[in-house]
Amino acid sequence: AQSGGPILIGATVPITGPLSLTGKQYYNSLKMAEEDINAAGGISGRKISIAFEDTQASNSTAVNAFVKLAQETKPAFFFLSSYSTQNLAVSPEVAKVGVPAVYAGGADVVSAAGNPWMFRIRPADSVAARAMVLCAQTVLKVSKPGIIYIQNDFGQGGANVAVKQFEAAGIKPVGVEAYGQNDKDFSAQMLSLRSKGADVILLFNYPQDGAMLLRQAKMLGLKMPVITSSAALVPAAMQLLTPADLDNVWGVVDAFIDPSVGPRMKDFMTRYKAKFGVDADPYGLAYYDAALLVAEGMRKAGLEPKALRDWIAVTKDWPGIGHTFSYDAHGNGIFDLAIVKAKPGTKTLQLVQHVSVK
Amino acid sequence: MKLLQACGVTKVYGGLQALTDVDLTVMPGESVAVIGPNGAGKSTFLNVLTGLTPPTTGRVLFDGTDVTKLATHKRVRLGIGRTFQHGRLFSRMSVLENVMTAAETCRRGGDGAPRETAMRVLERMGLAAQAAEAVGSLSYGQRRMVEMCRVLAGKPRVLLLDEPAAGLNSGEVEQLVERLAALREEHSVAVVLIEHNMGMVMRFAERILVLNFGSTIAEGTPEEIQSDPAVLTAYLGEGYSHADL
Amino acid sequence: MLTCKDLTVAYGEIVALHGLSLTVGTGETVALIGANGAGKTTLLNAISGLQPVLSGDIRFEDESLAGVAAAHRVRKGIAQAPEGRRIFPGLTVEENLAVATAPWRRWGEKIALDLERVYDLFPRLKERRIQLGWSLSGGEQQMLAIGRALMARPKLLLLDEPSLGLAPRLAEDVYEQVRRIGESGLTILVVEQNTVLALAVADRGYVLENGRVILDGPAAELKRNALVREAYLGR
Amino acid sequence: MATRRSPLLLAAAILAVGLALSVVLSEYNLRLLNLSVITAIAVIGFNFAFGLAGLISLGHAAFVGMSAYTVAILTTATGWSPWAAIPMAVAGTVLFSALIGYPLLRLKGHYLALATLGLNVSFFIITANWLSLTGGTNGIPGIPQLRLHGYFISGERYFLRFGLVFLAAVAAAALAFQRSRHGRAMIAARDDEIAAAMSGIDVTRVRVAAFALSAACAAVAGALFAEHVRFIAPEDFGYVHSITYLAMLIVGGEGSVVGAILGAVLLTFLPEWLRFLGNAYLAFFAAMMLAILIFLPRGLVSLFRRRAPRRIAEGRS
Amino acid sequence: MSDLIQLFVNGLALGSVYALAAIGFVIVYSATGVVNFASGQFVMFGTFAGVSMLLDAGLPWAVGYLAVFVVMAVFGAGFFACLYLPLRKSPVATMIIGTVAIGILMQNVALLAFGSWPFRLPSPLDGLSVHMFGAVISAHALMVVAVTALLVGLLWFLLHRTPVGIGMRAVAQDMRAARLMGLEVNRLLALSWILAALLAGLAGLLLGPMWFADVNMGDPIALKAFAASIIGGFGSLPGAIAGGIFVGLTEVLGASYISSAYKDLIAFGIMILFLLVRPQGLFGERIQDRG
Ligand SMILES: Nc1ncnc2c1ncn2[C@@H]1O[C@H](COP(=O)(O)OP(=O)(O)OP(=O)(O)O)[C@@H](O)[C@H]1O
Ligand SMILES: Nc1ncnc2c1ncn2[C@@H]1O[C@H](COP(=O)(O)OP(=O)(O)OP(=O)(O)O)[C@@H](O)[C@H]1O
Ligand SMILES: [Mg+2]
Ligand SMILES: [Mg+2]
Repeated sequence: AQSGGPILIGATVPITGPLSLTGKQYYNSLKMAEEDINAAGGISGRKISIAFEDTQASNSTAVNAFVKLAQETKPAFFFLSSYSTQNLAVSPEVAKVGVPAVYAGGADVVSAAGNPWMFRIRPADSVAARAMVLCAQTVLKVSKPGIIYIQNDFGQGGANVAVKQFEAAGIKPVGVEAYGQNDKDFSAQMLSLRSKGADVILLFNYPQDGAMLLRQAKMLGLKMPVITSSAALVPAAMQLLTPADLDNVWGVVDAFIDPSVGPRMKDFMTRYKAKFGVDADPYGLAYYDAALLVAEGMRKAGLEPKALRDWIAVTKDWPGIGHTFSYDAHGNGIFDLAIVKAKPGTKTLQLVQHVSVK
Repeated sequence: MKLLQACGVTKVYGGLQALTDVDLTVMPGESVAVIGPNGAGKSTFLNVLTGLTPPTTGRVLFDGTDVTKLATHKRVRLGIGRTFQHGRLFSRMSVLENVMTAAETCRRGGDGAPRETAMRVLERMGLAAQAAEAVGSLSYGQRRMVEMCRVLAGKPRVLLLDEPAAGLNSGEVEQLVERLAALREEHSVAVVLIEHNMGMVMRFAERILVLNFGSTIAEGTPEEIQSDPAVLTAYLGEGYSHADL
Repeated sequence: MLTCKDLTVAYGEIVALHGLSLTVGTGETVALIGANGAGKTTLLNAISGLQPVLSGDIRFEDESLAGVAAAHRVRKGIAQAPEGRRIFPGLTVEENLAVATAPWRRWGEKIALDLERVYDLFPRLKERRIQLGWSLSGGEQQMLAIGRALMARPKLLLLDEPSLGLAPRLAEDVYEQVRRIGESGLTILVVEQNTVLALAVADRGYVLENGRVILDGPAAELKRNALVREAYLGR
Repeated sequence: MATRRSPLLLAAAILAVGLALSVVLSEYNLRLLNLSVITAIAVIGFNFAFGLAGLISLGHAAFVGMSAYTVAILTTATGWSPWAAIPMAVAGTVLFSALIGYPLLRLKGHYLALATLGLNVSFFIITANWLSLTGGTNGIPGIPQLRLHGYFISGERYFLRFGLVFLAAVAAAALAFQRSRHGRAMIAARDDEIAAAMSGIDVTRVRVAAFALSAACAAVAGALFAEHVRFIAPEDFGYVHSITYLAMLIVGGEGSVVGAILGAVLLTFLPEWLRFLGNAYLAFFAAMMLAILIFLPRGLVSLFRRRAPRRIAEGRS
Repeated sequence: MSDLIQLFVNGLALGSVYALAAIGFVIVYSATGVVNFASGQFVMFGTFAGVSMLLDAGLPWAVGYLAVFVVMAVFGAGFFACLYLPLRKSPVATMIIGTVAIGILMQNVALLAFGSWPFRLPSPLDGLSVHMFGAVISAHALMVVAVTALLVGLLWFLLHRTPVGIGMRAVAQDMRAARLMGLEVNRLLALSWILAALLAGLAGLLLGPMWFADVNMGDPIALKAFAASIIGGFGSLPGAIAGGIFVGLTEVLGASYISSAYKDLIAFGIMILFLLVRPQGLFGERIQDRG
């Protein structure tokens, strides 16, 4: 569609509002990917240029941002937000415009809707939840799980899958407790699970409340292990915690971010830190990987939307830094996660094992 | 046939006995004044008659039916009209619109269009020239007259006036008395008047009820009241004499 | 004590005072009478500094008040009991009174004597000391308004229709107190519709019409004046 | 003065301007215009409650949401036609508003504002948690499109023409109502409740009527919203949206139908126009809103109307 | 049983924080008549002032706290001069929207200045906690409870027993009459806003260590503070504390014994109920219209 000048790519991510905490990482990673791709010669000699628009914490704003880019910038490709309701809201517009797009939101309904233009670049919530259940069953070998989840699409979805998964294995969770996105006290939820005899707590959380939950668990003297989803262990949350807070905490994270993973990871981490002054997290990495994936797609299949989409749709075993991408019929590409745990007395995460949920 | 009747009205606010067992009967076309010191309960009495405050005990009858439990607006539609001590107008409306609201809600079969009714009332009270003005730009006296017009546009059968002469000078009071008298004559509207201006009360009222600390201390013709020693001490002041007016 | 010279005051395009002049001597009680809308309240507000003056000058104790904010005029000794009373509805009677001591009160200074003086004048207020302003009857509010103005320890007291809404006996009482206050040496400028009462306590009077002084002189003289008798005293 | 303009003229003007714009604007601007049209209907409704009857309701978005959810649930879960679901949603919302209006509208001023705010928060909590009915925070996707004579009303352009008809009708009706005796009764009940009762106005009924009318418009807007976006989630109807409606009305000009429309359009477009400012755009948006409040206290409509300054009693709180 | 005590203690601590936020709101309301929808953002500014002074500038406790108060006082004065004064005569709803707009502005300015990462504000009592009756409470939370109680006492004394405080209330009720009483209206109003900003600063400093500093923390706090002040009685200081604790306890106990998903519904439901049955709240005075 485009000719001459740089190849335009659109990114609608949350830059302001309560979701901007993670949005900032997407922004950084995409900026870095843009530079790296262009430094490596761009796409067949043409540079790429990413145009950003803010989605706020609002579905409507997300759609506005998308339509604005689609109409005015006419990008060859889109990066969508990691918030599933925003993705659900833009989904019809993406289909209407007919340009391939990747998104990071986990909710299964997004892929279930069967929009052929949208590809997920993180594990779906059901995948992550199943990994957490696996962690409880195989690593910790516990049988009376309790669940605490954040009251949004991510938490609700994750908790539901986890309950089903446990039940499939003949285990009935002793309790499922919710908390609001802005809550500051979790004693009721945690004490209730303790009094019901939970021998492990699964946490579906966002970064900040995740950190607060972990701290309050220690404050309340909870003894059972805690399995937390990715968010509580991203750098933004980790900086709020002490090593003691991480005691007996297991994380099921999207990707294990550690120099030991390999030279590419190490390189990414060092450069990211040098460039933005903060540590890389799995969310940002997902966008970076996706950008490289798409760049390769553009080189191989060209800019024609349908061709590009078809190329992504059949991608198998594409080696990203954080994950291996293999797309299925619903546009889900990531099925592996990492179980991590802090080295005792420190905040350094160590890999316990990889889990793959297919 | 009694038009408006209050039987044994008592009103208690917390520990304060604002009205104690007050009776009043108003016949059609009659003019009655309620006087008494400040805080005697006169405005409270009007509030009870109009339904703005429920009495603690006692009943209010209008035209033979018990209206004690009836909402204010329904009493108004039956024919009870009232003005307020501090004047209450709809500040975002013009003079005409103010008067029209009452003409509209109290419209009965056979009445003309509300706008005409309202205009007619304004003309009679000498305010036609100001019809289109915003009520905020009127002087105090004019505002009181607009309020009166609004009540009249509702075609009341009894008119309850709370200190209509306050803030008017004697010339204006004179005019007010004449207009009220004309009104009574033509439409046989009954009037209950609360007023501290004794000149007006004595000239206008056929009967006077005197309240003090919420209780009736005297009732009678103007002549009787003016010479009642209890009224003189409680209200008019020892030095009161007719010549002072 | 107070001199107004050629005052012009307007509300937008409506001119309320047309070059009005007036003086009040120290210790005098002066009555200001006039029909509705004559501009009496406007004049008091101009003196108090609530209403900006277009032209002309107001001098108080030989100092021009031009550019002096309302709060500072109170400090200089001009207090007003305003039209409509304007009691603070959510303050108790005593708090209403205490508010007015702000201009002179220093830290820790007691106001008990001032309160006592007001309660002496208006015993009813003492009974209602802890009642909230809004719940007072009209007459009680008027007493409170005057008492409140006195709490400012003024040299010049401006009263806007103090008898409005008062029972005859109370109106007389209030004027009796006004007289007492006047006799104690305070200078008073009182606006009044009840001409009889006002002229009974005043030393001198002014008659206002459409924003102009049309007549002035000693109270006794005004009481006899044909025009005043006709327009303001009835018959 | 706007109130003298005939309602039909206003409707014609809306249709004319809207149709002209529907031809020239880009898809993106058409989308924003569609959002403005839908929002304008809600704000006109809000004008009944606030502009006329003086009820500061911060729960308006809950009514928009209630209707949107009704449409969404009826069309997706039970397979109703949108044409049947929309009237049902409007009727249901109006009924509900009247029912809660009776107890709630005894409150005034800040109290009502905070009570309705609480109502809106409660609505959010319920829609976010009642998984089986509302789909929880994931919302309800896949709301079927409207169909007219066998054609889908799809695409921003066609939807705009469709929405404009509603806006024109609602605006004309609102204007006519405002000038009627019922509108005057609402203004009277706002200006002085006691005097209104003393003029024979049933203040409670008038208030509830204003509230219900405002809910009716909100419901129309909600139904259109569901049909426009075809995906709804609890956050689309949070209390922040209620505050936005109030802001739109005040920025446009309280008490005026034209003002309601202007405010809705401006505050929908403004943040989008400011996007070029990057991270700072919302800060600028807020600053501009403040500037309007300070320099145009009577709202945008005051730019178009000349009126002698009214004497306003000072002070009273 | 010890769980119940723990819940109770946590509810109390949470409630004092709400109360603390509500106090700033109440002061503004009773001294200026404004319902400040930006009150949550005021607290957020306080927390971030703490972040800059204690974390970024690394000042020692006493100096850092003092610096925060200076910053907040200046902010309060600026707010008064640039925003409150021009909007002073607007109707209630315009004022509400004005404060909402200011809240958005503050939030986005903070975002530009501090970014979206949360911070952990240190507390002098970090790491200390108190065990009693089988429950644990951090020493810092205990301090919040104590400070809140003390503050309410002090402020109540200020507003009801000192000339300045009575003057502030008078100004809120009738500005014109207040000028006639010789009150320096603007000075008192400025003082009210400065006081509100100082309180927000203190609230921010106390909140930061418990809740993390986050540019979006304002609205959720404000919402609970509203509920608290309604239940306690709009504009009443003892009400703010009673209401705050009521909301805090309802939230924690409701989550524990009724439903964690619907716990806020309970809090707001009770608020609405209060408005309907007893609009003056637990401690509020009722001012009526007399015919
Ligand atoms: N809502 C109320 N709550 C408590 N007390 C009240 C209330 N309304 C009136 N009062 C008290 O009841 C008494 C009677 O008041 P009311 O206003 O009826 O007097 P009034 O005779 O009209 O006096 P005035 O001539 O001064 O207007 C007063 O002492 C007043 O303080
Ligand atoms: N705020 C205002 N805006 C416009 N005009 C006003 C305003 N206040 C007063 N006026 C006008 O100025 C003139 C003088 O009013 P003022 O209130 O001084 O009269 P007054 O002599 O005190 O009358 P009253 O005896 O009724 O109190 C009147 O014509 C009035 O309509
Ligand atoms: Mg009275
Ligand atoms: Mg006057």
